[in-house]
Amino acid sequence: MTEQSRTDSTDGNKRHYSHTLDLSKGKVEMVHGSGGKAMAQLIDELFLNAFSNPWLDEMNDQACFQLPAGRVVMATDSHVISPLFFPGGDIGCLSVHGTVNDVAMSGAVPKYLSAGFILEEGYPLADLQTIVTSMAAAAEEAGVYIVTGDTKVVERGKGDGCFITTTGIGVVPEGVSMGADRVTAGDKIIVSGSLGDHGVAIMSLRENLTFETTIESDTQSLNDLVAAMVEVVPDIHCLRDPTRGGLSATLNEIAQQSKVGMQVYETEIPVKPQVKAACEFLGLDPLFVANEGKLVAFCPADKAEQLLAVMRAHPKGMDAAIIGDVIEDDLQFVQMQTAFGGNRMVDWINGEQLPRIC
Amino acid sequence: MTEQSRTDSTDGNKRHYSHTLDLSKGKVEMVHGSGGKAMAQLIDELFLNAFSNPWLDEMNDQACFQLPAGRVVMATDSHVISPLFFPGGDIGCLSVHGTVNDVAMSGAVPKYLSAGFILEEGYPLADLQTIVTSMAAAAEEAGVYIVTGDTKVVERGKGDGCFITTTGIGVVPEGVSMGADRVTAGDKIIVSGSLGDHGVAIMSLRENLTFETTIESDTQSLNDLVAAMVEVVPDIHCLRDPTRGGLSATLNEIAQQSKVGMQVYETEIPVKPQVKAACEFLGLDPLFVANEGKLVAFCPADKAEQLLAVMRAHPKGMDAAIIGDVIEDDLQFVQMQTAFGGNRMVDWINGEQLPRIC
Amino acid sequence: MCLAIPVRIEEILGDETAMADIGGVRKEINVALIADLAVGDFVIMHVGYALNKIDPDEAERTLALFAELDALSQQDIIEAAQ
Amino acid sequence: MCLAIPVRIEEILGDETAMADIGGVRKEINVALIADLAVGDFVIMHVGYALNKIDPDEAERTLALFAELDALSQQDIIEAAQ
Amino acid sequence: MKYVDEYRDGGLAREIAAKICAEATPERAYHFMEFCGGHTHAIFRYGIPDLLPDNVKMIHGPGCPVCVLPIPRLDAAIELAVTHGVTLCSYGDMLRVPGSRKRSLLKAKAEGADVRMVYSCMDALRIAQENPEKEVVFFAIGFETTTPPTALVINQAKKLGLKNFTVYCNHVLTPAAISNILESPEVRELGVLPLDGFVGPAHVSTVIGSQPYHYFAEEYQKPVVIAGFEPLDVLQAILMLVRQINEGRAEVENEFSRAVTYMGNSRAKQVVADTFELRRSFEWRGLGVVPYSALKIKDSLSEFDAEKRFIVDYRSTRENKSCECGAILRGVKSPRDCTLFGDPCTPENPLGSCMVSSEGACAAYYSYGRYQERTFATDQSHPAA
Amino acid sequence: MKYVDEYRDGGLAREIAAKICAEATPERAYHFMEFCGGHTHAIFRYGIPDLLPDNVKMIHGPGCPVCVLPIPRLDAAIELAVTHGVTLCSYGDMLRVPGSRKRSLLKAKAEGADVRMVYSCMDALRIAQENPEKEVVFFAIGFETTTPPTALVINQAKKLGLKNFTVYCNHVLTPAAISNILESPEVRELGVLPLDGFVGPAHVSTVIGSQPYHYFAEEYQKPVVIAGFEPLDVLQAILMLVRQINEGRAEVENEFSRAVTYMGNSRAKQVVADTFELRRSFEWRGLGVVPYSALKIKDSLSEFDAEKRFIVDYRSTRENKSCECGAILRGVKSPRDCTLFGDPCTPENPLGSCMVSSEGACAAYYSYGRYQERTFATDQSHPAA
Ligand code: SF4
Ligand code: SF4
Ligand SMILES: [Mg+2]
Ligand SMILES: [Mg+2]
Ligand SMILES: [Mg+2]
Ligand SMILES: [Mg+2]
Ligand SMILES: [Mg+2]
Ligand SMILES: [Mg+2]
Ligand SMILES: [Mg+2]
Ligand SMILES: [Mg+2]
Ligand SMILES: [Mg+2]
Ligand SMILES: [Mg+2]
Repeated sequence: MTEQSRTDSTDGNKRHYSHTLDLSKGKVEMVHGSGGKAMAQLIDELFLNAFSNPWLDEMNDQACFQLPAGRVVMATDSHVISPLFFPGGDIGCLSVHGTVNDVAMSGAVPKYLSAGFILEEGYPLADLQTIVTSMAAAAEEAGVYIVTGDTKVVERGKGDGCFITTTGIGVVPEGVSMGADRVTAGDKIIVSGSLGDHGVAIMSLRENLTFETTIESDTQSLNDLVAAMVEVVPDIHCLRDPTRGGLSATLNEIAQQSKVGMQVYETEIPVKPQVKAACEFLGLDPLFVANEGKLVAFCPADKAEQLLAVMRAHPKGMDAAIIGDVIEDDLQFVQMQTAFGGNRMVDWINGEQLPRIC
Repeated sequence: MTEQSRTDSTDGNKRHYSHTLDLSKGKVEMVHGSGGKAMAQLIDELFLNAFSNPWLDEMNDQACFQLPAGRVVMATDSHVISPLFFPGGDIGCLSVHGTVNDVAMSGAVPKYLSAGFILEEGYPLADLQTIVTSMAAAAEEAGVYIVTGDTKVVERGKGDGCFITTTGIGVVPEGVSMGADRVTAGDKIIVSGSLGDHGVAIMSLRENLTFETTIESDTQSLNDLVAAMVEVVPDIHCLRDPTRGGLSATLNEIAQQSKVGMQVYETEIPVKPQVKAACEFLGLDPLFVANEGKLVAFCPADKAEQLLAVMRAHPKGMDAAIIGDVIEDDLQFVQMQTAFGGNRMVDWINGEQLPRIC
Repeated sequence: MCLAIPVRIEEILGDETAMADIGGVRKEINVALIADLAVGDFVIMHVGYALNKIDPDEAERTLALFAELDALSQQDIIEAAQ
Repeated sequence: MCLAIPVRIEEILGDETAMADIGGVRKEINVALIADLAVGDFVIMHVGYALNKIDPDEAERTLALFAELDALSQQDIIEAAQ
Repeated sequence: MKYVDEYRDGGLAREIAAKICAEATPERAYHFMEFCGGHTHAIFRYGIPDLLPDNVKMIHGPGCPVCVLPIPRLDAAIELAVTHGVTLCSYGDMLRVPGSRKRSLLKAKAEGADVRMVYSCMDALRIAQENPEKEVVFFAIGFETTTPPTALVINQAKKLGLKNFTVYCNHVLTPAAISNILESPEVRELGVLPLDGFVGPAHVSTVIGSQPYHYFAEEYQKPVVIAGFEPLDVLQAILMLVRQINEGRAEVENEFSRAVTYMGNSRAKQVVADTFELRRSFEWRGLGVVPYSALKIKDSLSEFDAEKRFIVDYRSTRENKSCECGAILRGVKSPRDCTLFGDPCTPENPLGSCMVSSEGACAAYYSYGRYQERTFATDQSHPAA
Repeated sequence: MKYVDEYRDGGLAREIAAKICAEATPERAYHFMEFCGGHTHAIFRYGIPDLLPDNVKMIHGPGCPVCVLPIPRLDAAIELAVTHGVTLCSYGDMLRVPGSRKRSLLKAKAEGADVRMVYSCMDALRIAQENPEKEVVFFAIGFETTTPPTALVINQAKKLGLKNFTVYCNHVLTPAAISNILESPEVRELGVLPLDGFVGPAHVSTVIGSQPYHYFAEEYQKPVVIAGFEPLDVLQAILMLVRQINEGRAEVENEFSRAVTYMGNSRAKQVVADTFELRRSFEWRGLGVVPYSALKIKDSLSEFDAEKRFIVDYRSTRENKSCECGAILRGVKSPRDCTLFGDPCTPENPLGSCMVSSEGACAAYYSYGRYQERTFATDQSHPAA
């Protein structure tokens, strides 16, 4: 092969480039989204490298995989968190967890992910690599494959570093049928662990709040926890991860969709002391604060203790707790008995005065 | 029901809000992404309204549908086009076409879409509704359903009005097996119509280029065309939509993945006179300009005429043409015999000096 | 708006700033309005500023007031029951 | 950089601007450098400015030059074949 | 958390409540106004009305700085951001309050104005330092609690020689508002507003001390009990007020003695006196024009006064005429009396300021209190038990 | 398109090519320099070398304005954007040229500098009008073709009274560069660069006319044929040069008579003369310092001269020492002689300016010419036939 031909030579399936990407000092440039060789190189050296799997390696504009007949679940989340790196995680792993969890909340087993990147011109490639590496690790931990993707670059000032939209595909096991409208009076309400960690970890970084905590985001995938739960109690009525809007949004949404009321008990809701303290001085309610590694389960009362035991036996559900009851209520109110003894409503979060949290 | 309770009342599955969204003068506010009632209202009154289908109407954080056993295809595209509205389309229909086409390019039948919206604070709700309505119409035309989604709002100056990431799921018919590595010397190269329309339509709007054409973007879904093609010639080796980077990027990518060379003939490549003219004065090559409603097919030479006939009989392939041959070439070069008679390379597009085109 | 919270002074950082502990959360606050501040003092913090010290004896006394009432009310109940 | 293209003047819009047609594409261009411009004239456009008019007779003559060569070369070939 | 958790003990609460029930004479009604929105919030958040006998009623006072700001001054802040193009820094609650034509600072922000939410006035100062090319205005609202920090940043701006930082001062004074209520025809003549005593401010009093309230107790013969913002503080104060009434006393008592002294914080008072001077009069939403009820920046510091640097236009505006915020802030109506409450007025689409601030009576009612309007089992057993 | 398509006729091309083959004397070699990058580009894009006999060789000249700009002046433009914070408007090709330390305007943009690609200098003027708070600098490069538009916008800026618009002038002159090549030791003494004639500029000549070339033809006895940028124009010019050589003539002939007159465009020359004056000397990449080879803005218009408004620092810099751009621009080397060509130097990662501009010899070679280096079937039959 002549010298000049090296430029275009291939090494197995890998394309060869005359320069490797400058992953230490390089920046995202408009050309990385142009559809040309620079884009191909970014995809090859950054994304293919990190995510490599048989489906992605095909390098088609789509991935093709075999699924058994049955019910398939699809979920998507766009991630725009700021800052991109935070205690306990980054947008990379978060973008895997966020979608894996939405798939898992149907009781399904998540299998494949797609990832769409919207990068801002000037974003450091080194940071992008950290993000991509974190995604890869999160996918591996969750047992899912990132099989297809897309990369766009927007001009400086038209984006915010890196946005990631992931979509997940999963398969629902036989006998599982959950839904936000399947909750009935008499169900118990269970959370898988302490609330508010993610939102407080993010807020602690906000320029004009700046406080120090040892709280880390709880961002994690919950599909293994769900699999354990479903195995023992297949007839869970509903699962939901209380992300934006926190527990209050989740309870209110499901109350409306299932046309029920909810009664929860403040003393039973696990909240870490530092989260409580931060909420106290910021004037927030921990029930409104986002989580990224917790779930709320609604299950028949007679299965609640059994389910709780399974959850507590799992490392991602050690602090699980039964926090309340689903009740009949035409008005579909969510009420909370306070630690103080009174009863009050738990309304939807109102307003957005927080940093972007997912 | 007491007066105050009306606020929380439900009407069938629909939630009731004390004010309806101001779709004529309202703007996207941060609160529309907060996970609270304002977000629920945006989703209900804008997205659910436009996209309504049995899966989306379940209002879970994921959609659940039945698929037959077999090969399933998944594709994703993030859309960041600027401007959001352009001759022949807008980001809404484009975001459906872009992903439907990526699914279809495997030979699969696209079935379900997810949609992730990243909205910039201050974006007019009226424009958003136009976009969403256009998506709904495009989905209907393509026979796909938008079954799940996500909405995020970023602060003014951290986005660019509206970004949409769609992911599609499709099912591959028996006997179809395409891939970018399946192209072999001797295959014919066929395009489904004139090239460069989309990119030129977008460029004509660019502030500092400003020229007038009657060229409209070719944005359209190609799944029906593909279905017709696959029915007659199931053993098409590869399909690809020449979007960013244009025909040259597609040919070069596939040459490398299939380890072949390509020889195309300039006189056979359909390009509209206005597109040619615009490229001429901008110093561009039509082969580098993006398309959003065209495909390139690689098929065995003995099936080429049959395939061409099917394509020409379809309204989306009327101007289809055989433009070249796949040849053996260790260096995997793409060459073009010019109308002038010389032979030259068709390299990848180089640099990004164009507006964002998809 | 008048949201304020008792915080414990952990460290005096300068003329006007101190590190405060709030139930395990640490935050730098402005203490320019407080005379004779010492580590271990509790102050009421509002919008990042210490407004006043908390008097631990008075705090005890208020709790005792609740407790006294308690004792008193129990006595009442006993009396009423007689 | 010296990219320039022949365009046809469609309409004179003012002292210094005209609407030009470029193979069906219309573009407003600056014609301040051109004297005695008329609709129907062809000009060479560079970075949005007309640089000079195209002389249709000279254009014909150049094409004829190619053609003449053609005739000539055929004659050569005939001679060579004899 | 120390000094917090022990004041939220449910067991003690029930005992103090029992005491109130026992001591409140069934034959008479007790009407106490909690001046502060902080108390209003605590009362609803902890469900204190559930614990009180029917004849002990809490009246919500005007002590919510967000609620009492008149619309023309809010409009002026929006205009500063929109027309003058300044970077307007505001505490969070203020952002969503509807001004004229349903505009708000948050809507102005969505339309492109540079509006920033700050946690502290020092953040506004920092923004000014970091953006020397921008005019930064701090939208200062609040009672005596919030005034000393504003005074400190103005002095710090002077020390730093900042040329691009001003304060749009809307600080108001608690005693003037209490006077106004006690002097109002509703209280003095019409008797529409029965008012037997005051739960006095918590954090305001840490600054001004208990001394200013003695005038009210003596002049108007109304008992005042200064109370902390924790629920036990509130219950205890109510009990102390019931006792004063029963015993015919009208004194100032200090339940919040752990943070409030007779004279308050003299350093804080001094920096305020050095920085601000009394306005002859100031308009309050609900209360109308109240003489000597607000502060402005002293002339010697006028370079930091946004009202001096910018031409601020106060057009008179009409509030939504069905909104009862004014009457609610005077204590003569309750949110329930407003026909707009809950539909269409909600925290997502507030029609009045009282539905915005978490200390506003309407918001507190809406967010915590709606369910109380119907029968529900008060003796529900504990689920996890 | 009229005046385009008829000059790209493949049939005619083969006939002219046959003529060249027939008339070029096999015993001698013909070395012609096409001065312009536009010709270089056309030669590669249309595969003209395939059509020429082996003894007719084209030498690529320095007529690519992007290629000849010396690095210190590019660095200065980057500094204007980065250090002075101006809005720097540039024609597209210039954005990707590597300056010192691999910096480029595009990389500066990615790092936050306000760099705008413009299609026309009038866009830069418009940006200045629309952003009165910003300093807008137009990075003017180019030969006589591009100079008149720059002159027009400077005069328009004066008419509009713009205070925030300046031009960083790097306009250069074609005749000076031709002289320099003809005077170079490679041509005159060493004979390293055999040079039998010139294909003269197309669009430059529409402005300056054919008159200036007569000096070269006479003084240096080199034939010049001014040619259009279409492929038939180029072939015809080559044929005309071959004939001049064969006939021992050294004249100026005008193949591009449809657009080029003897005197050129007098209006354009006048506005240039009114706006610019000669620089005593100017550094060219490849050619070194060339006397009276460039223009600067006249003192009377100095308010629009970026070099007068900003302190522009020209640090001497070293180019990549293996990059042969300099020698290529002088015509003494070909891209093939550069060890960096193709690996690592590519259009995506250019190491020299000649790999950036589509008129640069390296880029033209790389993008269109690589395949020619190996044997391929020249008589492939048509596929669709
Ligand atoms: S409910 Fe709304 S409209 Fe009615 S008084 Fe309260 S704030 Fe005003
Ligand atoms: S190939 Fe690159 S390094 Fe070599 S001369 Fe050309 S531009 Fe310079
Ligand atoms: Mg989701
Ligand atoms: Mg999620
Ligand atoms: Mg979810
Ligand atoms: Mg894509
Ligand atoms: Mg940004
Ligand atoms: Mg795709
Ligand atoms: Mg696509
Ligand atoms: Mg594609
Ligand atoms: Mg979501
Ligand atoms: Mg923007």
